[in-house]
Amino acid sequence: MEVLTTLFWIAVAVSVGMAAGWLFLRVLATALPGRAGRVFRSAPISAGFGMLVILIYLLVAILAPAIAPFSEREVVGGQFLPWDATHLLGTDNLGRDMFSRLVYGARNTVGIAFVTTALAFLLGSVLGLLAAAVGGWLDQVLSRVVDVLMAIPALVFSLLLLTIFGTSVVTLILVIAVIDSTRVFRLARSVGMNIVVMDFIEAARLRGEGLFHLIVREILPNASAPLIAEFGLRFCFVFLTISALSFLGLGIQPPTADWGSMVKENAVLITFGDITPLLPAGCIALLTVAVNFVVDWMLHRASGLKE
Amino acid sequence: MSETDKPVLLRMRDIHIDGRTEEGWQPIIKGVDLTLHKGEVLGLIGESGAGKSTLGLAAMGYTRDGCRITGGSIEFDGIDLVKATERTRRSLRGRRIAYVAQSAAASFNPAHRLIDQYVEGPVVHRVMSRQEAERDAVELYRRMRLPNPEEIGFRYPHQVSGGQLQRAMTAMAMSCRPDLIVFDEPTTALDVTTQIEVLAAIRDIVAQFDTAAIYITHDLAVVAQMADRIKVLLRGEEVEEADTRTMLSSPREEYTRSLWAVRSHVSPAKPRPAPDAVPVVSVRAVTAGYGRMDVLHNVNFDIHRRRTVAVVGESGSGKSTTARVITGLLPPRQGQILFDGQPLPPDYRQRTREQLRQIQMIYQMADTALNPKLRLRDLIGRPARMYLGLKGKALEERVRELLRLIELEPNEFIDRLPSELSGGQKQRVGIARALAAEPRFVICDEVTSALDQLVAEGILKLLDRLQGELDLSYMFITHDLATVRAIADDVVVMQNGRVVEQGPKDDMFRPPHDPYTELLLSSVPEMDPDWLTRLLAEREKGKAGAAADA
Amino acid sequence: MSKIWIMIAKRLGLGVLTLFAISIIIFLATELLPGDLARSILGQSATEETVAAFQRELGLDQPAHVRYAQWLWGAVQGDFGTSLANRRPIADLIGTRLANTMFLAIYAAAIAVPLSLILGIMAALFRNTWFDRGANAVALSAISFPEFFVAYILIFVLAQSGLFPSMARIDSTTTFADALYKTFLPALTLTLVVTAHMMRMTRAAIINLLASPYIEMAQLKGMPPARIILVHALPNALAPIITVIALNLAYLITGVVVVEAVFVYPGLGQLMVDSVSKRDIPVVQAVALIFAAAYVLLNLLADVLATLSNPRLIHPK
Amino acid sequence: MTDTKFGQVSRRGLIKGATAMTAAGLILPFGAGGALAEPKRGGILRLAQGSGSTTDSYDPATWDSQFVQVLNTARCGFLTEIAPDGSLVGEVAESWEATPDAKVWRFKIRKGITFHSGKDLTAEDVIASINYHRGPDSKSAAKPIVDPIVEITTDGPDVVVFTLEAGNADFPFIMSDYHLAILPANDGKIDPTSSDGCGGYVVESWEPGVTARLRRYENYWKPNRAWFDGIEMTAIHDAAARQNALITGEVDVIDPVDLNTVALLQRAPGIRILSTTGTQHYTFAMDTRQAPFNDNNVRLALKYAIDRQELVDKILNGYGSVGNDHPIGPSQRYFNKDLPQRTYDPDKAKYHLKQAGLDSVSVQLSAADAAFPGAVDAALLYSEKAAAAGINIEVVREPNDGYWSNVWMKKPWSAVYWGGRPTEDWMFTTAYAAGAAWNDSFWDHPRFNELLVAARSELDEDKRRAMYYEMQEIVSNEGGVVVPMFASYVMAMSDRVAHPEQVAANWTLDGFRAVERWWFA
Repeated sequence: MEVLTTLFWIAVAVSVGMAAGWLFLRVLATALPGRAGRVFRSAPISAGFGMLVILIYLLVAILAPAIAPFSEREVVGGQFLPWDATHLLGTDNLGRDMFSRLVYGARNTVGIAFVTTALAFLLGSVLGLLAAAVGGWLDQVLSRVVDVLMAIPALVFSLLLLTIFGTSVVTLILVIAVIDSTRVFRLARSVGMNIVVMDFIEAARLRGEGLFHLIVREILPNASAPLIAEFGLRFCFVFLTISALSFLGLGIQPPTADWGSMVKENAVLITFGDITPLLPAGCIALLTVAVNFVVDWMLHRASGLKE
Repeated sequence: MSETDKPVLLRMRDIHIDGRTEEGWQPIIKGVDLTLHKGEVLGLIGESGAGKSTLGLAAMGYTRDGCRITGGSIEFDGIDLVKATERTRRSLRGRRIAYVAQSAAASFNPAHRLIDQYVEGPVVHRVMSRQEAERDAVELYRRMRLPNPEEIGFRYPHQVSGGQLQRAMTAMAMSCRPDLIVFDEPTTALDVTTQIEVLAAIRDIVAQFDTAAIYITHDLAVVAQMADRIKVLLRGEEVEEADTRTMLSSPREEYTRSLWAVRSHVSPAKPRPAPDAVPVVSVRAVTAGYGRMDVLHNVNFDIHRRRTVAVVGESGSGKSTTARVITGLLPPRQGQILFDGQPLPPDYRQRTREQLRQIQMIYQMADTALNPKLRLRDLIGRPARMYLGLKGKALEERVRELLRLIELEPNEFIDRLPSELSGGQKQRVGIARALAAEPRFVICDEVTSALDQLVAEGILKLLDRLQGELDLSYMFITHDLATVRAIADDVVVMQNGRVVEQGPKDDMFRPPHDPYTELLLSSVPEMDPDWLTRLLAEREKGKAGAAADA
Repeated sequence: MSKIWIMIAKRLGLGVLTLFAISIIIFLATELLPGDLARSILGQSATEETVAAFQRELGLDQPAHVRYAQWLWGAVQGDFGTSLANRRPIADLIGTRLANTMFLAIYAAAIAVPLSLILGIMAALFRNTWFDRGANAVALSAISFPEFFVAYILIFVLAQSGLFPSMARIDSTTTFADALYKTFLPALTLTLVVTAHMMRMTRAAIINLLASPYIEMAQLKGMPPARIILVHALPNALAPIITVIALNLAYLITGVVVVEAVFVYPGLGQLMVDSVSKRDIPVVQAVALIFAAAYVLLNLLADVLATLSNPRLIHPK
Repeated sequence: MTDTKFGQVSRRGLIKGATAMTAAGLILPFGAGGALAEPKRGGILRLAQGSGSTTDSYDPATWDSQFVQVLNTARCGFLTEIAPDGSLVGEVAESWEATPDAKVWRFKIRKGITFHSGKDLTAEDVIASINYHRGPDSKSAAKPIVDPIVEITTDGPDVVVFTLEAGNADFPFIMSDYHLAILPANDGKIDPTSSDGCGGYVVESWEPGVTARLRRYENYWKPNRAWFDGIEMTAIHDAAARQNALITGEVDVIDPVDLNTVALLQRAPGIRILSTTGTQHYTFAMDTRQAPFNDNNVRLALKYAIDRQELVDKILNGYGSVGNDHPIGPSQRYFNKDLPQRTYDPDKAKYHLKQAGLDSVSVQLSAADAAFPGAVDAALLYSEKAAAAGINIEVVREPNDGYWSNVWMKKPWSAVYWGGRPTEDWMFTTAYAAGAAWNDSFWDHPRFNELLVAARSELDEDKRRAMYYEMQEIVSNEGGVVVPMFASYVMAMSDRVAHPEQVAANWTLDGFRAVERWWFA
């Protein structure tokens, strides 16, 4: 019976999500003029759902202080208060408002993940495309260095680096970004390799274009689809890395609310069937699914398959 | 020759097919009727975008992703393919209706041996057992005049040459002895000399098994050899249909006549250069290659001011490598390139910006030669900005001027992406980009071979005009002798990295020829429906004669 | 085939260089870590005197490069030394744990690889249907939960009901069948963690090929959709799939410290973390090298298999 | 039952005093149910603990985690043992006596004790075992506590004589320290890698950081101890995993219990919570040499700015009691009952800030869960409450890894955990005496130092009490350590496990001796 009820609610959630996604697409298609509108009209519902979720997250992140009834660090009541009108989602182990922390968590988590991923991509794709464009010894050196870095397990490596350099948000971002950038490098290089053999690159070289122009104007725009797709995945993995680091006692400094650490802080409750830890985990999962739905759609458009 | 007394095999009535674009569904085929009798070969002809392939595939009840049949009926041997279930259609495909694709190299699965792909059809359709099918394959390979018919099936596609693959694919299409084969431009990707063998093999086997065929091509001379009847398509609509000889001798429609007339452009002969004139570009004793392999052996030729030198040869002859040596992409092992009598640094990276500016290149595939993410403003403007330092208004004015020069309306085109252009327009943009540098020498690498003949003709005329206006010298790399005839002043014939013959065009097209030049020239299809038969007979005779001589 | 041998030889050579570079990086990193073994073992009880005595006994008073050279000299001769913390030979220390780690990795892979291939192929076959989207969403949700959280949920659902043990304690006396039963939950956790990635890649690699002319050819030969996916698309999609499988296998070997902690599984990950926190440098080095070697070898294996799957590379013209 | 053992020594007042020392106290509400039936033999106790590292070893110099402490307490014997009621009883030492100045101590070694290897325990073994921790080459964590021993000699086959550099009435207590295990000697040296011992359990196998299996030592000399046939100890670091193991019945006892969910765990059927309160306390130690902590007014302000009850409620979930800024717990012998309890008072905090000439102060507080469970949260709560007094505490979460070497006594203000010491003198000497190695507030108070030395050898009970009262007052009012709470040890066990009515509180798990003292009901 319990299974049936759960299935029922899952079905309800999926239907509501679909309906919302569809509606959102219609709105976008009508609201946006010309080409952009047409693009959205042909988008699948899953992509609409994804964009809607991302939009909501962004709004929540930006408007966090306006939405959250309490501050993220303020102790406002007893521990583990149940859900009620004042504390929509109850309170956590220190008596802080769960809902407010989730809302601020959106800001912190999404912000940190975005900065980290952006940095990883800046570093990884610039070097990767550089390796592809220049080739020769530079490519060899960079590729070997990346091979070496990738052969060290990421979690252990970040553990080492964070212990050496401390666990401020800045080092956290830098360490995860550097480790992630090795993965981005690989992708960017292989995508770049496919592009540099194209005639227009040859034409640009013969024109006497400099490296900067070659990479930024000629290669990068054509490598953007797979890079953006990877961005989506990596973006989500940053939460997981932070969460795993929290598990090992590193991670984001309290009392800053971030979903990864919040999962860790409340995880024990799941042992007793309490769903509180599902909330931050669900926030991460929903965003991951949403981002990837959008990414899938973009990849699909880029691949030219019309199905 | 009339087939009308034979029973009807395929009848398409008022077929409408739509394709999905970002603007929604757009019609591709707008109500075409088609009737094909048993054993009859119908030629479908038209330019790209005419809907030839779409129609050909519809004959199999198949539409590509993003297309759908919106109206009409397709009746194959009494079965309505539009209404039939997918399962029924699938059981017909490969067994009773087969398909031969344009690029055999791409259409053979690279992961499996030829024989495995051959037997798949008969086995899955339960026509024969695997052993029977393998035996049958050898027989058909033999009939398709493939070398080593017993063994060739055990090779992977990449181990077999293009012409052989195309024949193997025809054999594969024949594997279930279908009633109908759709040939979709089966020889377009082949060299002329190879094309002849494939055409002959296809013609014979279709005749032997009395198979009906739809033969899709844009090459009139080819279709003339293959088809009993010809249907001309234009933008999804039928222009006219007639028996081959009638169609060739007296086309009714203006459009058809214009197709027929394409090959008429011939550039006016120019005075020969003075013997002491310094050539713009000289290729001097160049030997070059990749890795340890030499691709070019001691290549020598000159290109004079305001002249067009056509470098002719089949794939692998070293034409494009020569271009790479001249541009500096491939520094030669020996020899050098002179520009205005002065040696150029062998590597483009050592050349000055001015030297780079003087030599520009136009590529065969405009699709890959234009950065798909840049608008024409930037694509064309970039060289002008780089070399000539133009900025702002002046730059924009120059881009507009160049667009007008290549006959594209500036206001309409300046902010388009390459993907929003047709093939011919893209090639024009390629030209404009080369011209933006204000070069003196332009290398044109197969610039027309990916284009329809009408479009190609437009490009050739444009290039011809610009040569006069802008004082340009061209090196024209091509495998198409018609192009040579149309535009060249001088011809360089290459084979296996060597120059076998060179001289002014008029001398080249006049016998006696080098034997290779002779082979090339004779392989160019002619509009005469009997040309292939006659040529084969002559070659047979020649061979017999040679044997007799020996 | 000789090409493959040359490639293997080259890659192995590079692999050795990689390992060497990693040993230096790890050594430097552990050097840079604040504190040392003596301090971390003595913990709150450390005094200057005892720390100094401890360091003398362990040879930590020697300069870093001397210690590295000694370690390297030993390692080259196959002697990875003894643990600084408890003087046990590192080979003994690592032996059973390596076996445990490999067991769990292979177990998880044995479930995850076929599962993700089947799901990926089915998703490609029924692309853009609700099956595809559903499988995709579930897989994505599974990877967006932190590993330990997935583990807790599985324990809550499967262990508290008594179906499976919540601890994966195995030792030399555990029978194979018993080990399979006891480590089912960690294996399942890891399966959930890695399946999504492999499944998505399988699906993407196959779909990527569906626009190929040879796929259209197969359709026009009247081949059924399942055969087209399996016989025509899959063999050509193997290279990226193998690569992603290798990456995930490497992860199963090197990245499972959190799962080990939750299920009390004596694997290498926990050893590595403990040794890092105790600054037991020889152990850290040895484990890091095992991890790196696993990564290098799996990548090499992936490349060899990808090469073998490509007739162009093994049947030259 | 211990009367006979002490019959001989109780004549001496000093020792009498020692036996009456009550170092710790007692069973708290949740434990009562366990002590029912008569003890009986049998069963394998499966014990899961939250510590234990792959780097653990048999070397007594390095025992630092609860896992090794419990393991080695089961495996080894010690000269003395702290009984559940907090009094000191002999173990390997049958009895002891001191000179009146408490400088020379004679321990009579019990006869008939054999090591697991079969070797008889002799005075030489005792000397070698203690000597292992002494001397310039000692790397032992116990070195500071055995340093005052000047000489160790034998007097006859079964008497060991310790000569101290200064009198110490609590010396026998020190000999109960968990590092000072008596191990078999060979040529006057113990083998720190050997697993031999004279305790109630023989180590069958030990995979450091994972599991240890022990079986009962059939020749164990204590008649009414070591009820279990064997012990299976597992290290489960993850709190949730530990609880799950208990809930699913895969282990019988877990320690510690995650305090966040202890209430939920208690509701699970067949599970009992046991907590003991003794000397374990959590502190925030500031470097009194550095500004602003060098000003006692700032220190007082900080002491008034913490809500102790909130910490006990939220961090300890009620499993503990409030501290009064000194390290002596309410159950201890000389606990100062007259000292008023300090409470959260932002106004007083502000007042003291004013006195220091400040309107507000900003300080960094370093914490990590390695300092004590919930340390970071405790610091956060502290910070929240202190804000009201104009004190801005920035909580810095430090890595758990390397906390004790890189943060504690390095950062100006950090969270600290103290297991506590059984005697006031030991505690004060360890962490509050000027120049002591672990004086983590770098505090130097002349009057306090003077009292410390005097009290150590003071034999008059009342005078001694007065001295310790004064010392507590000094530490509370002028010390550099905020002591917000005394934390109970909280364990959970299945109903099947029984234990005596009185459970020792000097350490967790019945003073590390649960495996020896408990049984299956």
